[in-house]
Amino acid sequence: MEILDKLINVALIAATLRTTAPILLVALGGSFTTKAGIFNIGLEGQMLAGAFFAVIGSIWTGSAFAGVACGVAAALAFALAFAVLVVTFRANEVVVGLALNILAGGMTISLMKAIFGTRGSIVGHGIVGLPKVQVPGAQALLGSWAPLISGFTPIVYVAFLAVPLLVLFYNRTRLGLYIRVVGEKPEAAEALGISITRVRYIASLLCGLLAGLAGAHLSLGYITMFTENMSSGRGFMAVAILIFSNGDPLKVLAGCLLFGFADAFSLRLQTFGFPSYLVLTVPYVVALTALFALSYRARPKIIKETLASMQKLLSADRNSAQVDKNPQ
Amino acid sequence: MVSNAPGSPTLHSTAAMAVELTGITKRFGAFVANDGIDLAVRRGEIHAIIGENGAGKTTLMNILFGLLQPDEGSIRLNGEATVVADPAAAIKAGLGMVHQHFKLVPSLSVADNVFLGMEIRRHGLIDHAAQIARTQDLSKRFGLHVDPTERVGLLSVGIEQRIEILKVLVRGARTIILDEPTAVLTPQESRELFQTLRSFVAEGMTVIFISHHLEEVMEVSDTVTVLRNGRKVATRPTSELSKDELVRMMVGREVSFDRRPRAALGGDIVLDVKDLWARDDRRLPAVRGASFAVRSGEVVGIAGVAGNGQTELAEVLSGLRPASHGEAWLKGQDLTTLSPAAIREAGLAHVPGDRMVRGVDRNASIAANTLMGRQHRAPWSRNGMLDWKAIAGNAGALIKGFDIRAQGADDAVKRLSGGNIQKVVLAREFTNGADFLLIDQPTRGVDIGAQEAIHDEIMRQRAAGRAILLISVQLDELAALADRILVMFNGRIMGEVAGDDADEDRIGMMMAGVMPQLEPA
Amino acid sequence: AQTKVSVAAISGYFAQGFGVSIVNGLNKAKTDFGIDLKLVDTGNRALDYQEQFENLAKGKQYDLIFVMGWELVDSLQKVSKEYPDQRFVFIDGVLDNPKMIYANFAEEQGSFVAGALASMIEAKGSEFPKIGDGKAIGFVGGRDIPVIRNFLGGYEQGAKYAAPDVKVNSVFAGTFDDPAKGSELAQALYGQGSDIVYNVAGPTGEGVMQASAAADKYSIGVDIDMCGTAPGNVLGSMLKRGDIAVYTLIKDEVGGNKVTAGTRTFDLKSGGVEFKVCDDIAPKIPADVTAKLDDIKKGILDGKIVIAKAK
Amino acid sequence: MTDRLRAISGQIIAVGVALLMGAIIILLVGESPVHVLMTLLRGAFGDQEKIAGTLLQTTPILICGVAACIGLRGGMFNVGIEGQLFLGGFAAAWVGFSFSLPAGIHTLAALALAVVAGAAWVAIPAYFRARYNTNEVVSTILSNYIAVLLTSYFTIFLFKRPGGWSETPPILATAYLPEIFSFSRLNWGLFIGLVLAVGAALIFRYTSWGYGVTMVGSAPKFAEYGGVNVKRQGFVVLLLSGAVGGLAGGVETLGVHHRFMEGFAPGFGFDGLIAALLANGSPVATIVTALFFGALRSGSLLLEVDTTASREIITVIQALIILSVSAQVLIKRRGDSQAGERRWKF
Ligand SMILES: Nc1ncnc2c1ncn2[C@@H]1O[C@H](COP(=O)(O)OP(=O)(O)OP(=O)(O)O)[C@@H](O)[C@H]1O
Ligand SMILES: Nc1ncnc2c1ncn2[C@@H]1O[C@H](COP(=O)(O)OP(=O)(O)OP(=O)(O)O)[C@@H](O)[C@H]1O
Ligand SMILES: [Mg+2]
Ligand SMILES: [Mg+2]
Repeated sequence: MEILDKLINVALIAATLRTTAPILLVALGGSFTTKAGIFNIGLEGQMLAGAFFAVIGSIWTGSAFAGVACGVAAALAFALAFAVLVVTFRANEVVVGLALNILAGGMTISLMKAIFGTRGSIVGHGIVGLPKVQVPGAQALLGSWAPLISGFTPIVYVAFLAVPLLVLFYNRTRLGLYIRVVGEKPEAAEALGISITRVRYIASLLCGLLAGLAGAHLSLGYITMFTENMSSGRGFMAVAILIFSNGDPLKVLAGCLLFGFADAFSLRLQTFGFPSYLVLTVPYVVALTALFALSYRARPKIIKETLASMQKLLSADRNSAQVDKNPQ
Repeated sequence: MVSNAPGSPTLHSTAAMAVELTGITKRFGAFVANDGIDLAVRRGEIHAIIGENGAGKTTLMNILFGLLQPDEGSIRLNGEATVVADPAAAIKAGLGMVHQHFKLVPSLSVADNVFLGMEIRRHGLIDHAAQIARTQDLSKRFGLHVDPTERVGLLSVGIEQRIEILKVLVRGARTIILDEPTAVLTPQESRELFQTLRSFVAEGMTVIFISHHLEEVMEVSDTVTVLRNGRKVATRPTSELSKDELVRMMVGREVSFDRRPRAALGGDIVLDVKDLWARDDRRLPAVRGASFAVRSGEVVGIAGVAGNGQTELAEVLSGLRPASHGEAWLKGQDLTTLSPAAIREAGLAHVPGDRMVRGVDRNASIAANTLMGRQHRAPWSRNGMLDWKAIAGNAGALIKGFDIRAQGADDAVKRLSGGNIQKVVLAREFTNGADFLLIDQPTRGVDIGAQEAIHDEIMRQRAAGRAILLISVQLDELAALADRILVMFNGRIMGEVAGDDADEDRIGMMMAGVMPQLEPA
Repeated sequence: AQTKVSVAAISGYFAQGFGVSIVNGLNKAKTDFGIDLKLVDTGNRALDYQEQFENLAKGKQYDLIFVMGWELVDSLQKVSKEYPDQRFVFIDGVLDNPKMIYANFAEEQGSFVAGALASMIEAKGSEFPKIGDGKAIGFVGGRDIPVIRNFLGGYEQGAKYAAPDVKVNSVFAGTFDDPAKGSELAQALYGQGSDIVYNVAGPTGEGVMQASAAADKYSIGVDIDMCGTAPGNVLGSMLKRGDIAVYTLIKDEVGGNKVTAGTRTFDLKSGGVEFKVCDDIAPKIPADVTAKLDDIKKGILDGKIVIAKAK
Repeated sequence: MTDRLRAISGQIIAVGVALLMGAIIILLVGESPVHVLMTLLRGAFGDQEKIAGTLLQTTPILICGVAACIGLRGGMFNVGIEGQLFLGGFAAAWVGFSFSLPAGIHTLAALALAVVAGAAWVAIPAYFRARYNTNEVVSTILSNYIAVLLTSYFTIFLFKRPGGWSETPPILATAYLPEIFSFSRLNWGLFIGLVLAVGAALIFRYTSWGYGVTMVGSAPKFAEYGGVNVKRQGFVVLLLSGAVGGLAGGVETLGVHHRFMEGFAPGFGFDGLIAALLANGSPVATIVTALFFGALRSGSLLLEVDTTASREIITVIQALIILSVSAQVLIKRRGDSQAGERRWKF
C-alpha cells in the first residue's frame, strides 16, 4: 500500500502530463496527415529539426517565443519537402519519411558542429527557455492538486487545448471536413471539386506546425537545451498511436496519455530495483501490445457491421422474395 | 452563362426543351462511343435512355454533365446554347447527375455528405443543425426518407442513392440525370425511387435516367431513347411502345447471332452447383441459391446485366470468395471447401472478369504472366526450380498460337493493348489442361477481330471436351457460343434458354427482372 | 628543447561533461603552447573505431594521441600493437598494456564525498532549507555501465559512511542523450522523497539539473562545475578534472619532458578529482557537516577510508 | 530494356543532383567540395587497406540490404532489421562464448542461432501483419527499441565480462568467421553477403516459390487468383527477412568484434533498408548500393581526420540521395488523379 502511495500520486499524474505533452503535440500534428490519407513516418525528423532550430532561434534572438517560431519554421520546411515529394512527386511515403528523419539527424549535428564547434549538446550559450505558467488561484482552488493545472510551460497547455480544438476543427470547419474527406474517400473530394493536392499540402504543413511546436517544447519547454537525437523515438511513438487511433484527436489523447503514463510510471518503477533496461522497454512494449491488441479487436467491429447489414438485408430479401413468389 | 429569366418562358421557341443535344460525337481513339447523337428532352418529363452494355449511354450523359467534352455537336440547355466546360458549369445551369458509382464519405453523416462542398456555415463554423434541418425538409418534400444524422457507412445502397439525389437537389438542380439508378436497388427501393422521380416531375423538374430494366422503363418513363453501338436508334413516347418492341430496338434485328456450327457433345457432369449463396464485399447476399450443372463438351452461358452476382459467382467457383451456403462439386470435390490453389489442382481454369487486377501482373513479362498457376508443375518447374527456357519457349508458342501482338516473351504486359492482354490470360488458362473453364467477360474491351479469334478458341476448347461456364453481359456473344444460357438477375438464376433458339426477347426480359411465363409442367 | 608538439584526441564523448573538460584542457594547451590539435569524433559504431585509430596513427604525425571511452579499448589495443612507436594516452582507466600511458581518475573518491555531503544534509531534515523528512537521496545514471556504476558505488559508500540511515535511490536513463528523461527521472526521485539527486548522465543529466530548479530541490553536478545551471539548487559538483590531466601531460611534453608509459592517477590527492561545494550553498552548510566532510576527505587522503571500486 | 536503361540513368541523375546539393552544403560549412571528395575517395579506395575497409563497411549494409530486399519482394517493409541485427549479434556471441565446439561447426552453430533469433524477433509482427494486417512498419520500428534495450540488458546484467566494458566475454576462436587478408578485419562475412544477395536473386528468379513471392509483392490479387497463399507467403517472407537481419548481426560479432557489445551497430538496419530501396528491391543491385554506402562511410572516416568537415555531412548527402531518387522514380506519375490511390491500410 505504501509502495502504491509512493508510486501513484499527484506527482505521477503531473509527470504523466509532462511526458505526454510532446508526444501529444507531434501525434496531433500527425493526425492531420493521417486524416488526409498520408502515412507520415517523418514526424521524428520534423520534431528534431524543430527542437534544434528553436534553440538556435532562442540564442539568436534572445527570446524564447522567437525561438519557438524558428523551430516551427524549420519543421514547416521539412513538412513542405515531405509534401512536395509525397504529394506532388508521389514518392513512397515511408522512404521519404525515413530519409527526412536521417536528414534531420545529420543536419542538426553538422550544423551544431559548424556553429558551436562541437557536437553532442547545446547547453547555456544564452538559450532562453519558455517561462512556466503559474495559473492564478490554482493553489487556492486545488491545494496539493495544483501541480496538475499549474506550473507547465505554455506549449503544454497548447498541446492539451489542441485536442478539443482539433475535435472542433474536424467536425465544424470546412478545411477539417475536407481533410477527412480527402483521406477517407478521395473520389468524393475529386467529384466535388475539392483539390486533393491542395488539401494534402495544407495537412502536411499543419502537421509540420504542430511537430515543430513539439520539438520546440522539447528543447525550450521541457528542458532548456538541445541534444543530438533528443526526440528519442517520440515521433515513432506518435506514429504508432496514430495508427491505432486513426488520427481521431480524442483517441490520440487517450493513446498519448497511456504512453505518457507508461513512461512516467516505468521511470518510477526503477527505484524499486527493477533492472533499468527492462523497465525502459515498458513504453515500447505497451505501444506494441496496444497496436496488436487493437488490430485483433478490429474483428468484432467487422462482425457487428455484418450483423447490421444482414438485418437490413433480411428486410430487403423479404421484399424480393415476395416478388419471386408472385410473378406477374 | 445561362440566363432563363423567369416570366419570359416564350423567349425561345424551344424553351419547352430542358436539354437538346445535336450531333454529339465522341471518339476514344479510333473507337466511336457516340456517333452523331441527337437527343431532345422535354421539360417536365421522365426520359429513359436504354441500350446494351457499351452502347454509349454513360458517355453521352458524361458529355451533357461536362465530365467529357464532345468531339462534335452542340448542347442547348433550356433553349440556351451552352458550353458545358465542367461539372461546375453544368450545376450552374441547373443540371444534376447521380453517378453509377456513388461518391459518399462513409464516416460522415447524411447531412454532411449532402452539403459537402457547399457547407452552411455560421461564424465560420459548419452549422450542422441547419444542414440537418434542410436535409430533413428536402427529404420530406420529395419522399426521400433518410435520417440526416445517421452515418453513411451504416446505410444500405438504396439509402445511399437517396443521399446522392439529395446532393443533387441541394445544389438546385432542375434537370436530374440518373445513370442506372436501379441497378443497385431492391425492387422495393426501386418503386420508392420512382415515386420520388414522379414527385420531381410534379414540381416541374426534368428527369433523365438510364436503365437496363425494361419493366421499369415502361412503368415510369414518358419518353424512351434507344442507343445502339453509339448511335441513336429512336426516341419514342413510352405509351406507343411495347416491351417487345423495346427489346427489338435495343438488341437490333440486324445484329446477326452468328451462331457457331457445332455437334452436340454433352458428356458427363463436370461442375455441379447446388443452392450456392455468397455475399459481396459489402457482405450483402450477391449470389442467392444458384443451382446448375455443366457437362463436358458443353458451353453454359450466364447472361445478365453487370452487377447481378455473376462476378461473385465466378469468385466463389475459383475459391477467391467464400460461399455462405451451398455446394459446388467439381469432379468429386466440393470447391467451396478448397483453396484457390487446390481448386486449380482439381481442374479449374479461370479467365477473370477484372483482368488488369486479377488476370495479370502488368509489370511482369509475358513469360512470367503465363507461368501463374502452373509454377509448381513440370516441365516449367522441377524440384521447385523454374526452367525459364521452357517457360519462355512456351510463352513464345502461346504468342504465336493465340496471335498475341508483342515483340516477344520478355515484353512487359503493360505494353500490350487491352485485347492482347486478354489474349495472354486466355492463352495461359486455355492451355493448362483443366477440365473446367470458367470464363468471365472474355471479350470486354476487345476489338472485333480479336473477339472472333477468342470465340473460335472457346469453341475449340468445347470440341476438346472441356466444360465451359461463360459469363458475359453481351447477349450476342452468348447466343453465338452457348449451348444453354442461364439468366442471372439480382443474384438468382431466373431461367434457362437453349442456346440454339436464344430468344432475345425472353432473355432480355429475364435480364430486366421479369420472370418468364412458365410453361405448364 | 622546445619542439612543435602535435596532439590528437579521439572519443565519442567530447560533447558530454567529462569530454567537455578534456576539450577545455586541450584548447587551453593549444593557446598556451601553440600545439597542433586534432579532435576526432568516433561516432557510435564499433565497426568504425579501429580504422579511425589507424588513420590517426598511420601518418606518425601526432606525438600523443589521447583516447577517451571504454568502448575504444579493443581497437586501441590492436592499433597500439600495430604502431608500437605511437604513444597513446588512455584517459579514465588502466589497461593491461604496460606500454601505454594512462590518466586514471578516482571518481569514486569524489563521489564518496558527494554522497557523504548529500546524506548528511538529508539527515538534517527540515533544519536545512528545501529538505524534507524522506531520509533519501537520489542518483541518476546515464547508461547502466561500469564507469557509472563506479560513481554510484562511491556515492552509496559515502552516504552510508556519513549517515547510515539515509537511503540511496538510484535510477538509470538508459541513454546519455535524453535530457527530458533525465528531468523526469529526477522529478520522480524528488517526488519519492529524495531531496538531493546526483547526476552522472551527460546531457541526460542536464535535465536533472534543470529539474532541481523546477522542483526547487537539490542536485549535484558532475565532471565540470555545474553550479551555474540552477543557482541555489546545486549543492556542488564532483569535478573530474580531465582538463588538468591533459594539460599537465601536454605541458610536460612541450617542456621536453616526454611523457612515458605508466599510470598517472588523478585523485583527491592530486586534485584531479575534487568535490566543489557551490559558493551560494557553502555558507548555509552547518559547521558540523563541514567538519565531518573535512574529516572524510582527510580519511580518504590518508587511506584510512578505503573505497571499493565497482567492477 | 530501354525502360530499365531509362530507370538507371534517372537514378544516376538523381544521385548527381544530390551530390550537387551536398557540395553546396559542404561549401556552406566552409570546406572545399573538391577536397572533401578527394578525401572521401582516398579514404574509401586509397590503398588496399582502405579498399578492404570499404568492403568491411559494406558487409553489414549488404546483408541488411538483402534482408530488406527479401521483405520488399513480398510487399513487406521490414524496418526492424536493426533490432533483428542486435538480437542476432547477441545470439551468435552467446553461442560463441558459452559453448566449445570444433572450429567451423562452432561458427555455423552461432550463425544458425543468429538466424533463428532474427526470425523469432520478427515473428510476432509478421504474424499480426499476415493475420490482421497490422502495419508492419510501426510494429517493427517499435520492436527495434525493445531489441536494443533487451540486448543491453542481457549484456550488462546477465553476461557481462568481469572487469570489462559493457560487453560479453570474448567468443572462442573456434567460432570466428575467418579473415580474408592479413591486413584487414575484412572477413568471410563479405562472401556471406554476396552469396546471400546472389542467392536471393536466383531464388526469386529461378524457383517456383520465389516466383510466387514476387507476385505477392507486385500484384497480390493476381497471386491470390493464381493460387498463391498470399497471407502465408507474406508471413514467411518477413520471417526470412528477419532471419537474414539476424545473420547480419551474427556476422558482425563473429567476424569483426568477437564479442557482443552494447549498442554496437546502430543504424545498419536503416542503411540496409535504404540501400535496398535505392536498388529498387533487387538484391544484386543492392551489392552496388551497399558498396556505395560502404565507400561513403569508409571515406568519411578519413574525412574526419583530414578535413574540418564532420562525418555527419555524409549522412546528410546520403539522405539527399535517397530523397532525390525517391522523387524521380515516380516522376512520371505526376498529373494523374490521386483519387484512386491506395491508402495505407492500418
Ligand atoms: N475546393 C477546395 N479545395 C481545397 N481546399 C479548399 C477548397 N475550398 C476551400 N478550401 C479550403 O478550405 C478552407 C476554407 O475555405 P473558404 O474559401 O471557404 O474560406 P472562407 O470562406 O474565406 O472562410 P471564412 O468563411 O472562414 O472566412 C481554406 O483553407 C481553403 O483553402
Ligand atoms: N474513357 C474511355 N476511353 C476509351 N473507351 C471508352 C471510355 N469511356 C467509354 N469507353 C467506351 O465507350 C463505349 C461506350 O461506353 P459507355 O460507358 O457510354 O457505355 P454504356 O452504354 O453506359 O454501357 P453500360 O450499360 O455498360 O454502362 C464502351 O465500349 C466503352 O468501352
Ligand atoms: Mg452501365
Ligand atoms: Mg454506363
